[in-house]
Amino acid sequence: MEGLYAFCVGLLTACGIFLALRGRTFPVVVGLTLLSYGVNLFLFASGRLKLNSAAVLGQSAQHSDPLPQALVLTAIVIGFAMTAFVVILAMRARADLGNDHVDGRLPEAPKPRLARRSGGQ
Amino acid sequence: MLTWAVIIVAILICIALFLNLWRLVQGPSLQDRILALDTMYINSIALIILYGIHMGTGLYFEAALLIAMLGFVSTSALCKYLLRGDLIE
Amino acid sequence: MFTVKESRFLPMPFHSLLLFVVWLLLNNTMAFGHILLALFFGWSIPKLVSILKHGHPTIKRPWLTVRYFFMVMKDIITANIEVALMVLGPLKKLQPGFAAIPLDITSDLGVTLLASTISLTPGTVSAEISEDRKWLYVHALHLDNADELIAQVKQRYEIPLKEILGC
Amino acid sequence: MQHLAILPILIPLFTGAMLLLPPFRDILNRQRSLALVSVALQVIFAAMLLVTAASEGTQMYVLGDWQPPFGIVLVADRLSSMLVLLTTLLCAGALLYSCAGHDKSGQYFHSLFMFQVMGINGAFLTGDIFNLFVFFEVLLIASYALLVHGGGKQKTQAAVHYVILNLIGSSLFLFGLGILYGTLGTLNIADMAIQVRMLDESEAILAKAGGLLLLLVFGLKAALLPLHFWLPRTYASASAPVATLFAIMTKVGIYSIFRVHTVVFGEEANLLANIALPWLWPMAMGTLAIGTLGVFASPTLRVMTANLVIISAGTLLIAAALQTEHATSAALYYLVHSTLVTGALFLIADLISRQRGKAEDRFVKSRAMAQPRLLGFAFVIAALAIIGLPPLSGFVGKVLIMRAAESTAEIIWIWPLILISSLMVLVAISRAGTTLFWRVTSTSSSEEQVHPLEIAGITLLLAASPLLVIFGGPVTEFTADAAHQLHDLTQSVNALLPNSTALSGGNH
Amino acid sequence: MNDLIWIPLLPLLGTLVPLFASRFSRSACAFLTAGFPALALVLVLQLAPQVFDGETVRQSFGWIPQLGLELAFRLDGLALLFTLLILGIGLLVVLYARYYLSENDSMGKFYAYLILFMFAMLGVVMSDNLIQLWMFWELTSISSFLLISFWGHKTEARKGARIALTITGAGGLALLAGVLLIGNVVGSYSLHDVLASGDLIREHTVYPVILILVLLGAFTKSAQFPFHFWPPHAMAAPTPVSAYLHSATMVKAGIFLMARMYPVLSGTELWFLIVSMTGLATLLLGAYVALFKHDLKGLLAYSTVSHLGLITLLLGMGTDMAAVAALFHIINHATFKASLFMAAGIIDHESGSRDMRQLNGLWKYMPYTATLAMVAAAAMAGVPLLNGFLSKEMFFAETLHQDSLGSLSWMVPVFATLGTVFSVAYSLRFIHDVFFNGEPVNLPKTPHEPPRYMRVPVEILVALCLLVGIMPTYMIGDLLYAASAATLQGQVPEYSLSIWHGFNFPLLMSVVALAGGAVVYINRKELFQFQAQFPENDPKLVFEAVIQLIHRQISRVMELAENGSLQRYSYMMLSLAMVMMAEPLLDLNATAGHRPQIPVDAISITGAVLLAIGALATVIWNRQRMVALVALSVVGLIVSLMFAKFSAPDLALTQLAVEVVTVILLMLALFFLPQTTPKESSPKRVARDLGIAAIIGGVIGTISYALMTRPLDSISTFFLENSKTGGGGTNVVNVILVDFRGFDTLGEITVLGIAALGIFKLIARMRLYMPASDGDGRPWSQDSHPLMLSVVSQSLLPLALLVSAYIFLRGHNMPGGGFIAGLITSVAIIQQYIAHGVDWIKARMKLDYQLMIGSGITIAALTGLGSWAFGRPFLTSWFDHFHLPLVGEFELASAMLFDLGVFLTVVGATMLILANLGKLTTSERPVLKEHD
Amino acid sequence: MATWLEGLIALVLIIGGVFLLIGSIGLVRLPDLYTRLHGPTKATTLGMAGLLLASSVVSSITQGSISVHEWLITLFLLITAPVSANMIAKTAMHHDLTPWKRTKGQELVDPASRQAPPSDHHSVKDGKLP
Ligand code: NA
Ligand code: NA
Repeated sequence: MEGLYAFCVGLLTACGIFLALRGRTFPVVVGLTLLSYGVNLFLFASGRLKLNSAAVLGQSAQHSDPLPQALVLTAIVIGFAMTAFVVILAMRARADLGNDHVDGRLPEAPKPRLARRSGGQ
Repeated sequence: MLTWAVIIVAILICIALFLNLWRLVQGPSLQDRILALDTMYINSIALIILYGIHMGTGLYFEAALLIAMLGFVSTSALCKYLLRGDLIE
Repeated sequence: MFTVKESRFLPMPFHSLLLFVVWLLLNNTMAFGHILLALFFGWSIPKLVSILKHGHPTIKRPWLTVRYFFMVMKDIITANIEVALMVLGPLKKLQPGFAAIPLDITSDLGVTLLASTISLTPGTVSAEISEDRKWLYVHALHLDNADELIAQVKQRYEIPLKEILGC
Repeated sequence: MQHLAILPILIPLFTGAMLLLPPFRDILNRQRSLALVSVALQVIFAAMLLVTAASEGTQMYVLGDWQPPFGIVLVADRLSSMLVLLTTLLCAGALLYSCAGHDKSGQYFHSLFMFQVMGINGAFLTGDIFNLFVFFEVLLIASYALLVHGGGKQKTQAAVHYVILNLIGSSLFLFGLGILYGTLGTLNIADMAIQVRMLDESEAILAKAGGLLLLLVFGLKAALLPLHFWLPRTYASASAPVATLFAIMTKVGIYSIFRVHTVVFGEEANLLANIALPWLWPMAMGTLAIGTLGVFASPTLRVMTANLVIISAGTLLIAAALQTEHATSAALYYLVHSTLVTGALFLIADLISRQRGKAEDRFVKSRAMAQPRLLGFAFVIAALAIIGLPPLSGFVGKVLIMRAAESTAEIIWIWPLILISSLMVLVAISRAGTTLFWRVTSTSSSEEQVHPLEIAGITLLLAASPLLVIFGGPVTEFTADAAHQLHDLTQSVNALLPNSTALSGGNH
Repeated sequence: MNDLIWIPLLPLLGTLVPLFASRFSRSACAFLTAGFPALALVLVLQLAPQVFDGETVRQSFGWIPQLGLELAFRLDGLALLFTLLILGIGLLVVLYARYYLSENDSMGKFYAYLILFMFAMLGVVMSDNLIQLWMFWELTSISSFLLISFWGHKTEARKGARIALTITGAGGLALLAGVLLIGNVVGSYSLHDVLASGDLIREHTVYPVILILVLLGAFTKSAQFPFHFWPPHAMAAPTPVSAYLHSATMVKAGIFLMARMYPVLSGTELWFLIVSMTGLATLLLGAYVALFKHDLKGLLAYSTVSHLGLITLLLGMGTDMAAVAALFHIINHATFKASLFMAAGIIDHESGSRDMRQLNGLWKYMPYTATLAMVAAAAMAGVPLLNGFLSKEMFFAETLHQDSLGSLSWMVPVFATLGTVFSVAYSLRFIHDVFFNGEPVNLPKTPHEPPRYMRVPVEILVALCLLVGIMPTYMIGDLLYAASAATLQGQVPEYSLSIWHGFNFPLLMSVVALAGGAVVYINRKELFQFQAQFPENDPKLVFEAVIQLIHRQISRVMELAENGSLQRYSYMMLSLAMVMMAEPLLDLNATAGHRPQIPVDAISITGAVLLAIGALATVIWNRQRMVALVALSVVGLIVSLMFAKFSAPDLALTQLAVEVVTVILLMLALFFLPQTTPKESSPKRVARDLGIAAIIGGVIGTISYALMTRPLDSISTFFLENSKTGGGGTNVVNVILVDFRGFDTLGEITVLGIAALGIFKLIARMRLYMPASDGDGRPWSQDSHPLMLSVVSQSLLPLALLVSAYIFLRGHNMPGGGFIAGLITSVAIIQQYIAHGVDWIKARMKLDYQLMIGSGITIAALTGLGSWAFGRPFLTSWFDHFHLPLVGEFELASAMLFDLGVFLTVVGATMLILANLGKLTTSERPVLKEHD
Repeated sequence: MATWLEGLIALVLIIGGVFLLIGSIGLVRLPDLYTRLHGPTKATTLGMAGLLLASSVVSSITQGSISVHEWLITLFLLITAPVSANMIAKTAMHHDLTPWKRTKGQELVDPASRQAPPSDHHSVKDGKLP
């Protein structure tokens, strides 16, 4: 099972990173979301996997490590806040810059030659 | 007997999930995919309930309840998007 | 019997009842403390959300409601089995179709309940409601005769619903 | 004051929250008053904390009364309390400046400002690695929001880069944390230092990957090569008081490297001793070099200042890489100096830019400023300090760092790099200054006058530079003690884990 | 205790005087300004007898021990010599400037800079600590920058100042390195210790490095070849500045440094070679170039360079006598050069030009000034009875005595004579070309004598030239002796300051020089023509061009490196992450540990396949954004199922709720974004990104596997054991969140609250393009709020809230808690927004989300604060069990109040975001024409 | 637990599972979206009901007290499933998804997608009351 789980973590991470490297804001955000899934699963697994042993006292004979779970919960919430921000930022960037490229300019556009070099003094 | 039944049902649901996945990948329309996702939510509820029976615990009931609620929200939001683009207008 | 006027104290009595029951369901208990809590939530939540209330449903015939409920349950089971057979059966025999059901029921809740019932029961899914609320478009998995379907729906579901809701 | 150590976090937190609530929420003047009172309190308490930490030893605050390593602790030793005081001072300067009207150009300014300070102070004070992550996120999200304060294309654009890079960074942080928890089984930094010594070989290998990931994340915050790319544009486009506050953010990264990679992965880490070192050297030198090139190539004063921040990060990291008490002490002095001065320089750049009309702070011919003497004076002070010319604080910091490298093999790299960097900065800033102030078309037509609060803010920050020289003796003595404390692992671990003997052996 | 420190301190205080005094009359301003330096001069003179007695007056205060910096001053002979020059000539310059500066010039600023510079110079010469010396050294660079750029609106002034600053700044940095090395070798920066450690230093392996670094400092400051080009450009400064900087002070600082370090660094082959050869080259080059300058000040500037070369050459010879000669020439040069500059200033001031092609025959217009200038120029040329003659004689004598170049030693006196020939020639030119040589050409003003007191400084200096030249022993015997003793730090050689030493070789050389100079000057036309063949390369232009070139190249490099491409930045970061993670793993022999593994089952495989396909589908379909979202939802669902499966019900709940809200947010944003992503990544980039993504994924997977298969001892046992007894809850995860690590949670909700505020800021004033049709060009449906959805959503709301309350209340003991409850509530409200729209809700429900956030954080934080009342640390929890009749037993815990804060913040933040996003648009849609 | 009860529960469980599977088979097998909608909306409700019934009984027995909260999920699904189906069908019609060629009353799709009465369209032959 651990191997399968690790495979899932790795795959999510890889997919997330690939998308995070795209040039448009939306795929990047989606990639970051995928990446955060991978991260959360990874962090969770740092407490090792256990079946039927939720960290609720009196419900099962043994208990899984509650600490990583608490950490992941915090991480999920923070990740949510961050994703929300970056999503709206992507909208704002589209509104302000006229396109949804992460650099705010489209790659086809002719590059302005040596933008704003300081003049001689 | 119950254990076996649980295993059989689990396998049935797994097959169901694979079928959902097939539809989700296959499409062809977005609606098909949304429908597949919606069905997946329901099958997941079943899976969780089954897991609860198997493990003899009620700890996962809320998860099932939540999937029921949130699956609906998700499906209606996706459809609203296709209809109007803007979810909250 | 249950005709309830809008009250400030209990703005949505049916919801209050529902919530009361659901709370006890959720907690799987009849402990006194939870009954108190259930009463509290049954009172407070409707009070909170009453501001978002659309119309106020009134139930004229409660016993009919119960009958309707069990009828629908029975129909769900039959419909499920029918649909299951159709799904598993040869596709060649399948004869899907659209139908437009003229509506007599007018209230939002009535239309919604009818449409829901239709979706749940005979091999039909409510697809669309016309803007003027006079037509319900349904899709049937197996449509032999549209008129028959329409008549059945009106007879079996719409009329009781109208009675229940008193409209 | 039993609760002194947590006040630098709680005061801004409560202030930030209160600013959202009725008596303050819609009235800017009330917000300003509350924020200023709050920051004054913060300065006072931070100073008290510093004095207490220096006189009575490290202050440990056990949150929730759960003893370490189980609960979260705050650790106010000399180093962290010094940085907290620095943060509050910087905040005070920036806040004074912002009250001249910069806080009007968007909502929630003061609230966000407080939250950012809370995050920074928290990051400096916490003794728990996951709590450090949380405070990192607090300061980051606040910085995202503050960055877009005032609006405009450049800010949005810079924010996209800044936010996305940091989101990836946060993910890496969590990977690192997961690895470290998965091998060490603890989150308390001091306890980690103990546990790390007991790892077997294969666990140590895994923990190393985690430790290096953390190094990368801290390096991203500290803007080290090749993770610095976000900084110039971000800092240059932020509104002035915000950029000023940002000046300390890179230091949070450097501080974390000191805290984690000196304490946990330091000399005594057994298999993992000094794992960061092979990475630190090239990063540090490269950062200093790229920052210098950046300063030289900067088209505007703000970009130049941002690049100066990178230089200071590189210089600090060199000191970190030296891993000696002397170097750390030097770094701490330099840190205080460079933070305050670059902070002030952002404010000055804003004033200059306002008085130069369309040319803003670009190094081109423009109309004359309305108050060239006032601004020129401030500019010269800041410039001298940041270049590292006597008699201001820069030279002390730089010379201290050079001296710390004196007897090491790396001297043949460090000295030339620092000196050439200084020279290039000197050339670039003298070009910049002469252009900004003297290459003018006409006398000023600008009515724009500097607001007294703006002067107050800048003065507060700049005054530190000469004071740091005049009181250089006591200050360096303090930084030396702080460095000693940091490097003296047994002392710091004992301070954190009074019952650490009970834990020895790692069997919790 | 003595008052040594007041000597530099008085001028420091004096810098403030002109700033205040400038409001009075110009004379008052000058007078007041002169006060403090004059006082300092008095102090110096007071101490002079002690110094003449061979005493070294010292005073020091501790400052920054870590740095080796102390405030330490010394007054020995060398310092005394320079102090007198600095203060004496400085005072004359103050007087002179009073008349020189025009009404437009800010006198206060000028004097302030000048006195500041004086302070810096005094600091340099009086320092008893090397770091301190360096500090003042740099201060001279800075203050001279301010002086040179005094007329900053002139391009010349800006450039000249920058060149000076760059060159001397560079030298200063080299000096710093040298000083630090010396300190390292000696173990002290105290001059006292350093001067006593000459042998130690000379024998140390780093001696050559130290020597070169220190000399770089000295040479740049003293404009030695190849740094000789900055003083001429500093001529853009007002003439009083030139008179001061280029006679007695700035450029002499380098000479001073060599003299100061003489006992430590000199006496080696290397010293001789570098110093004397540099001096010789400078001497020749300066003198030669000076001849061709048409600008009066240019001529003087190069002449200065040449004389500095001469002094350097003397110091380089390494003999004691040569050092004495050098010191003597320092004095002489200061006097005649200062007076010459002042005279040049007067000429410029009164005639409006400094160009010798315009200036002719001024003798007629200003005979008195002309006389003074001619005397000074004669001193410069080394005419007998003037001070220049004496030191030049000594110089010639020394050139004859040295033999370090072996069989080539004869070249030194020959070149020295040659240099002096040019020196005589340019001096002649100065006299003849300006004061005689016909009539003035196109002068802006008709020249006349200057104001009376403007001449006084020149008169005093010229008088000194004469007096020293005539009675040297009486005038400066003691001073020179003391200075020599201090410089040599030992026995002063026998020397004679008499005017007449008989017929000897030096005299012959002088005669040759004077005659040769005259010949050269007479034949200057040919020489000018010869020189005209060479293209004139203005060093300033070259310098600027080099700087510009560096600037351009660096800008280009930086634009390549920091090209503003996020993709590249991310890639770099991730590459580094990859290397950092993968590098240790190469040493990992066995990935799997010994912890028993869980067997795989069908459900897990199904889950894994669903997750994998979902994730891959998200990637593959990422360009059809909506489809990608659906695929993403699958992944989110499976992830929460995984949490459920592996015993983390709280996580499953949270993940579910967050995932749905996230997808809703993404859809909200997607409405305003393009519906598809254009294909713009090149195959190469895609392959590259795939590669790095795959490797990082692989590495992370490997690490995860390696961790999971190894046993872990963690602190968690403590939480399991103390959750019920110490935290009052059985859901350990929740107890950790609200109690053990409640501080994290406080931070976390703060993050959420801040995010909401930030998003609010982003939304404010956002101008968005609202698409009139969907991605495929279909018009939007006109049914904005479908009936069934509205009705059902409405009736679900109370149910959802009830569930939310349920989840909230049980959180402490069972899976749930404030955060999940908050999200459920939020989702329920969002559903109302989706079903009914913003306007509808807004008209009915007036929830103040900002207030909710603020009070949520406040409640949570106040709960934590509550423990202070009981003398416990922040966030110490409290709980107890109560028993009420009928109700039975129940528990109250402070953690619940904390959780309420969490709940409120979550609802407030989520809703602030979504409700405000909703406000961006209206339900009014442009209706596209229907086809009928 | 009594064997007959266990057997009964097992049977209910399996029936539930089968219906769930059939719903998903329908999703794959049926020819167009409109027909596929039927599978999940119906078969699954019954399937879920079976599972939840079994769960309710099992946990009632294991916990020793009646466990009925499972019915809440059924309630939720009963309320929401028709709406989900309705929304999907709405979007399908809005997007003019072509029904399977053998579908009767296809002409209704157009007025339906505009929420107009069926008469709004040209002649309606099938599926409309006279
Ligand atoms: Na809207
Ligand atoms: Na002439």
